[in-house]
Amino acid sequence: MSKAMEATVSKKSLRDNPLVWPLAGLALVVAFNLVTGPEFFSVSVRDGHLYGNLVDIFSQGARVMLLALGMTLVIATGGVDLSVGAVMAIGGALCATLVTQLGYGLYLALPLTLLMAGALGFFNGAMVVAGRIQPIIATLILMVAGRGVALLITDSDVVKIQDPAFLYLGKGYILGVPFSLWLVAAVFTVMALLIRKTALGLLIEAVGDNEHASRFSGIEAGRLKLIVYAVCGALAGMAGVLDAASVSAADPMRVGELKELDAIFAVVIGGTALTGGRFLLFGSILGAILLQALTLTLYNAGVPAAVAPVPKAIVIVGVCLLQSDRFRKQISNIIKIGGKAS
Amino acid sequence: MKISLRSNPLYATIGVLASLFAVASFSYEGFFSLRVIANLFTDSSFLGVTALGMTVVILSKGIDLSVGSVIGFTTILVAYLVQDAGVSVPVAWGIALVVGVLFGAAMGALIVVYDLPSFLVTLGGLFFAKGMGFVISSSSIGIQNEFYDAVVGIQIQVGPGAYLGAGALAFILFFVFCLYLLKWTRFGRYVYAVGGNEDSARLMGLPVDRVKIGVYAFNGFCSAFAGILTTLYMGSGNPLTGVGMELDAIAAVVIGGTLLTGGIGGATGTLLGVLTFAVIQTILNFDGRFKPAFLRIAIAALLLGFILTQRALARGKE
Amino acid sequence: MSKDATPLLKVSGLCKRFGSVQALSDVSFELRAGEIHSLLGENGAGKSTTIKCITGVHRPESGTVELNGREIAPRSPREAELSGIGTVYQEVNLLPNLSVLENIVLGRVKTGALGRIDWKDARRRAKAALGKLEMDIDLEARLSSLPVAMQQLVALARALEVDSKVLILDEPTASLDEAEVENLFRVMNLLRDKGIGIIFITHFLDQVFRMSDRMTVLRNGRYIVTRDAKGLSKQDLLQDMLGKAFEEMQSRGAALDAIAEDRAGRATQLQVRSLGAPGKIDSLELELREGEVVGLAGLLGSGRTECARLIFGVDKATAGSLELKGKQVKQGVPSESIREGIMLASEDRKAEGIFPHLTVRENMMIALQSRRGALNPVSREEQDAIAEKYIKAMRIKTSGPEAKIKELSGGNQQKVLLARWLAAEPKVLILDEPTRGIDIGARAEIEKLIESLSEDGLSMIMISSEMDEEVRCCHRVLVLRDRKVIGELRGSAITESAIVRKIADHE
Amino acid sequence: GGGGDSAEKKVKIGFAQVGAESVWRTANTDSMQSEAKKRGVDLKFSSGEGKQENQIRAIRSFVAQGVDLIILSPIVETGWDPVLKEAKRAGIPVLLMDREIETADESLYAAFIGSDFVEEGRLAAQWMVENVKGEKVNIVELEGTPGSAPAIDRQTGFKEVVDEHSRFTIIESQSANFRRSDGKDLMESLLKLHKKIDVVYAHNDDMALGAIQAIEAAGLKPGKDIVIISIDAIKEAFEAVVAGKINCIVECTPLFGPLAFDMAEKILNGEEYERRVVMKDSVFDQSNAAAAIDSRKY
Ligand SMILES: Nc1ncnc2c1ncn2[C@@H]1O[C@H](COP(=O)(O)OP(=O)(O)OP(=O)(O)O)[C@@H](O)[C@H]1O
Ligand SMILES: Nc1ncnc2c1ncn2[C@@H]1O[C@H](COP(=O)(O)OP(=O)(O)OP(=O)(O)O)[C@@H](O)[C@H]1O
Ligand SMILES: [Mg+2]
Ligand SMILES: [Mg+2]
Repeated sequence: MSKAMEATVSKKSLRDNPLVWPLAGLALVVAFNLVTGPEFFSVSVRDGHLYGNLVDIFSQGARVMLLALGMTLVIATGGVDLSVGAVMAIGGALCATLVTQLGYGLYLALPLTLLMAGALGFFNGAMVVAGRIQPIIATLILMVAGRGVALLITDSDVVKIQDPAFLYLGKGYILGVPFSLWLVAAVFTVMALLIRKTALGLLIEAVGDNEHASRFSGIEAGRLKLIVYAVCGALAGMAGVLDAASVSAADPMRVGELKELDAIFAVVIGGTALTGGRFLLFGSILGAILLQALTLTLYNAGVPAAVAPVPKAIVIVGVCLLQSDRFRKQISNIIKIGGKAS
Repeated sequence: MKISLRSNPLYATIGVLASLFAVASFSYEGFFSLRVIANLFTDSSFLGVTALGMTVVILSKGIDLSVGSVIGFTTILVAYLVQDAGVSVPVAWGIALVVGVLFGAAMGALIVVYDLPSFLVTLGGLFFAKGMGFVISSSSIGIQNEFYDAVVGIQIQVGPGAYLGAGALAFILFFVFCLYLLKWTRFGRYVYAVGGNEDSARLMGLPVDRVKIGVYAFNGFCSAFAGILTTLYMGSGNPLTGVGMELDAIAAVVIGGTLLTGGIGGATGTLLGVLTFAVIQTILNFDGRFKPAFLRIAIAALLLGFILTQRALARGKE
Repeated sequence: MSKDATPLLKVSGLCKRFGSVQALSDVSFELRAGEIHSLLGENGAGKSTTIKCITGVHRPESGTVELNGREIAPRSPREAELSGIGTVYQEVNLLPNLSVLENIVLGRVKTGALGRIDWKDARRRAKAALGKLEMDIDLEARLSSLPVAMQQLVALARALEVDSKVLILDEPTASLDEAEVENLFRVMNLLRDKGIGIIFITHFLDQVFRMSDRMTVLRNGRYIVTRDAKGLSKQDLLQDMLGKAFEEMQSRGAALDAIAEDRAGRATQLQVRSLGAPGKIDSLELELREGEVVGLAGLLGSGRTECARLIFGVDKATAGSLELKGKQVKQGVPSESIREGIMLASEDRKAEGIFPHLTVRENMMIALQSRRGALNPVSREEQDAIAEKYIKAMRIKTSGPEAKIKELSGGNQQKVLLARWLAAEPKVLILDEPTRGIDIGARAEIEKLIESLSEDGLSMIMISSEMDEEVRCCHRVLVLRDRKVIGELRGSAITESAIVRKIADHE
Repeated sequence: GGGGDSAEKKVKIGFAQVGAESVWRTANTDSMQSEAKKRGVDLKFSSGEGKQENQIRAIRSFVAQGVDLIILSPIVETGWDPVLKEAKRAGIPVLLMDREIETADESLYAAFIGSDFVEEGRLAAQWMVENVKGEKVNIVELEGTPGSAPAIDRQTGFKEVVDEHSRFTIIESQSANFRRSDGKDLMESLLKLHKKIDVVYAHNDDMALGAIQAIEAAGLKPGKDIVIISIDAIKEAFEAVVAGKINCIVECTPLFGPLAFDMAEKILNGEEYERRVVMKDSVFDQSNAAAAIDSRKY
């Protein structure tokens, strides 16, 4: 009997596994490319490192992946962080200014930058926790101000980066694989370990599920939120540094513009509910990959840039639909009927 | 008769708004005038209409990110119809409003029927409407039309040099309509009910699904209406219009005391929130000393100050 | 059973499944006009689900519902209401953000020109509905400003407002005090006399016997039997419900004196010194010994819950202090209290208790986890052991430890929450309405549990609206009135009449 | 009209700027603000954040403040009539800067100074026609933000010339939003999509600088294997020209300050002035960039 139960459990868990749906979306994008241009998948070795669209998906998607990882935690606590794009700009600007203008070594500039970005995230958290301001509004403030701060840091200039160590962050390869990918993998591993090997993940989920009850269960929701917002800020700062490194310049005006939407999109596509509670770090990574694959596909298909948002919308809503029980039931009914008819 | 708790946050908003206005009046020459006050309404007519629609959505515990794009789409649609397709203005407006309602209803249906998060569906709506706007035309289309000129020419003088234009009048009338809708009609009360607790509303036998679809359809109408007001304000259509407006609208609604968790708040607060936004912008224009970098920081600082004061006042009252 | 008249409501062969849980299988019963028909069964037996299938909240897989001989298949509560079935659901399902008035009439208001709601008419009708309950509540008050009991009455007023032929009450008395229950019963009798059929669900057997004409017993989602109330013995009924013979907890009477004496001689566990906060409670003094169970008794609103919240620290005290084992405890920080071992099982399980989307297992171990600190995780083996232990010990009806707690019936959720606190190994456990919504079998088990925990040295503060429970469980009872302790009873002197006398006599 | 006007008769000018979307724009703002300071003009600055409605609002508030003159850098060409009429009614002259507007009533503004984006596109194309050899030249165009005036005009001018020469084909034209990282990302995929790309034409330097990095990462030499042409001519682009990574930049100067205030003074003093002044955009390539680079400040 217990075996039978196990069987039903595992069967159920496959269908209910939220990772299935971003994967399905990804499969769709892959299928589209297989039909329209299989060269999309060709990966070769050039100058001793891997070269091809598949590599680009990861190296270009690294920034959104970092943002999405932090955003996942924030959303899990029932919040949202709109300021990540602006914090990216600050991160890039600060690190570049420290290295280029003030002559700091990267080993010093990078930790300082991350600290600062973390502090900004902490400020968001403090407004949510202590100020009891709704997260959208609390982080909207930094979203507006952040770009101004970045402009101040660079004196409204684009800072050019020549420091080889700095550039390595964006352009280096280890074992033929882009450094940024290693970085994301490392961040993901550390976070996943911290969250699943300790009880942090569960506590975050509890706070997001029922904050009031979490207080009665002795969870310090405030402190958790502060940590989570700070982490999100620091990761956004790191994403900004990566962005600067990959184009050899920190542009306070345009870096991270609208990236907050991408990050939120990646998180939710990845199966984390916007209402908080259960979250899936790996799902968010998949969501970011889907997003980047979609962008590249649109480039490749030569879809006019102005119209590109339309297919993007269709994918967003499509993946949403796949996640909906009702829709799945309808589809399977249609398939059943079709099966019976034939 | 005791004062209802409900209006407490409003007092705070009114207080802060009034003091902001007072300080600015002392600091800037020519600030304290009927003209500036009238301008507040004219300048925020389209943001106001959008924010009113957003209020209804947020009251029902939803969110609609598509409003900015729908506004942009509407402006270019109207401009195209009037200017390039030779459709008469009222018909063009009618088409735009119908399209807005249908678009909103379609998003609402997706949200309700498939139980999808409103954030994502309307994010999809944002991208879709944005892309479709560019499909009509990627550059702005100016509207040269007698009917338009006539409508723009409607102005009610409320003081020396102070006029309420057609947009402002439409905004004020629409505000009154929303007040009525939310306080006096079944739909309005059901919106509060759904926002308060959807499950309960269902158990109480309220037509939750229809209300929710109605909310998004209504907001689609508001966006299209705001788009039309924008064409009046700018005399042109442009797919780029309205970018980021969704956040302004949400901010105005929340500043006005409506909770993002649904069920609490209302149109009056939103009017105050919109005016606050307009006052902050006017102050910055009157001051005009900021470098672009400081400008953003100044806006944020003013917003922060406003929200914190409002919080403090509201808490003091508790 | 006489089969001459067509029944008012006829339910036949209802089946309902939730995922892997078969909540109902073949449930049938008949409700006659002018009778009160109780629906009985343990937690999770399927009572609420049956109701929800009748009123269109859930669609049953099979089975029919006939009203006056005509089959109805309501697709929503609204349709059920229109066909003449008024319902008060188990969880108070109202709208906290709206006024009392709207909670009573919303969905049925008349509108005039321009869709304008006729508030005047609505007010009149709401007044009339409250009048039936002989209640006078400020119609404009926001519902969330009322205590749960009042909200319950508002829900009732709402169900009475339509001219229903069938009235369904799912555990309406769970949070009412005696006077309010009497009031409700009076109304129920009145309605019965008018020929309305009432389906009544409650775990209070006294109330069942007092009010019902007939009763139907469900067990594990199955129909067991329908009996006439006349001449039925309590033992027989319990046998039907539990499927086995039932042994009732006896009041320990004189034996209690010895226990109370013993506890009074033990070391002090918790010392509460003039704890108070304005508008909450006046200067509370309490000395709790090891293994002692102290009850807080009083009427609704007398401040019992406030005491509990202050001691636990979810509310900040403005005066006074707490000492646990002679060591000062920081008041006002729940996480600190839990770490020290002071815990509160709150009376509001929906808002302050459950994490709806987390599993039963996680809901059980979360307090233990936060006691240990986030970086010191409770191992999975330990978690599974905890879950297994308490599911078995408390006979929690769930598809397994990995079910989401929101899928459990109300009473079973309550049991999971109790398990949460026990798993965290408290030194002082405050139980606020621990048996609210719990079936009689489990209630007896919980009482036994309290006794054995007390023997193991756990100190407890117990709040229960059912005085007999406090009488059976407590070694000492503090009687509260108007947010003040006005007296104390000890050992065998604790009787219902003694408590009531204390409350009444105090000048 | 309050108290302080007798003490100081400072000229009050309102400046409705597009926003702060690029280095070019901030340089433009700086130029205006520092020039105003030098001349003791009370400059009311307003940033439109890329939204026409904000600019209209700013102009209306300038009118309410009773400024002496309004300088406007319009975000789009159409839709200015109503608000400019309001300014006219209040007797405040309007000076258009940087971009022109489309209107039936020329009297709504006093004068225009600025650049001609279409001409910039033409210049870029002409340089290409003269300098790029080959029978079949494949061009990739990196567009600016869809719908923005410079993106539209720079495409129009460029295409106009290219269409006259059959050996040139634009094989790909996509938007990288004037952004450096988007330019890089886009170029990375285009390099994989097309085997033969001869010329990259970017609507601004940022996108070109991004594209260069993508080209280098693909193991090619920008400026040699692929000809790079861009518009704006910020300092960094000059350096890239000197380094041989960009072949040609078309200058679009943001330093309107001195000229704009000269013009404003003339208008206010009722002196004669030229109604339309178009800045002469120069073209820089390896031959003349090095000489000019030191004079670049932004
Ligand atoms: N929405 C749901 N999803 C999954 N399972 C459910 C759901 N609602 C009820 N159940 C299951 O159906 C069974 C019957 O539950 P029901 O609520 O009818 O019990 P009940 O007799 O009312 O118990 P109680 O006295 O505790 O309220 C339980 O096992 C419960 O876990
Ligand atoms: N009849 C009433 N009208 C309005 N408010 C009331 C009424 N009765 C109680 N309250 C409020 O409800 C709250 C309930 O008090 P509290 O929970 O301390 O009482 P209790 O003795 O624990 O009652 P319960 O039996 O509900 O647990 C108090 O804040 C009190 O002010
Ligand atoms: Mg039940
Ligand atoms: Mg209580």
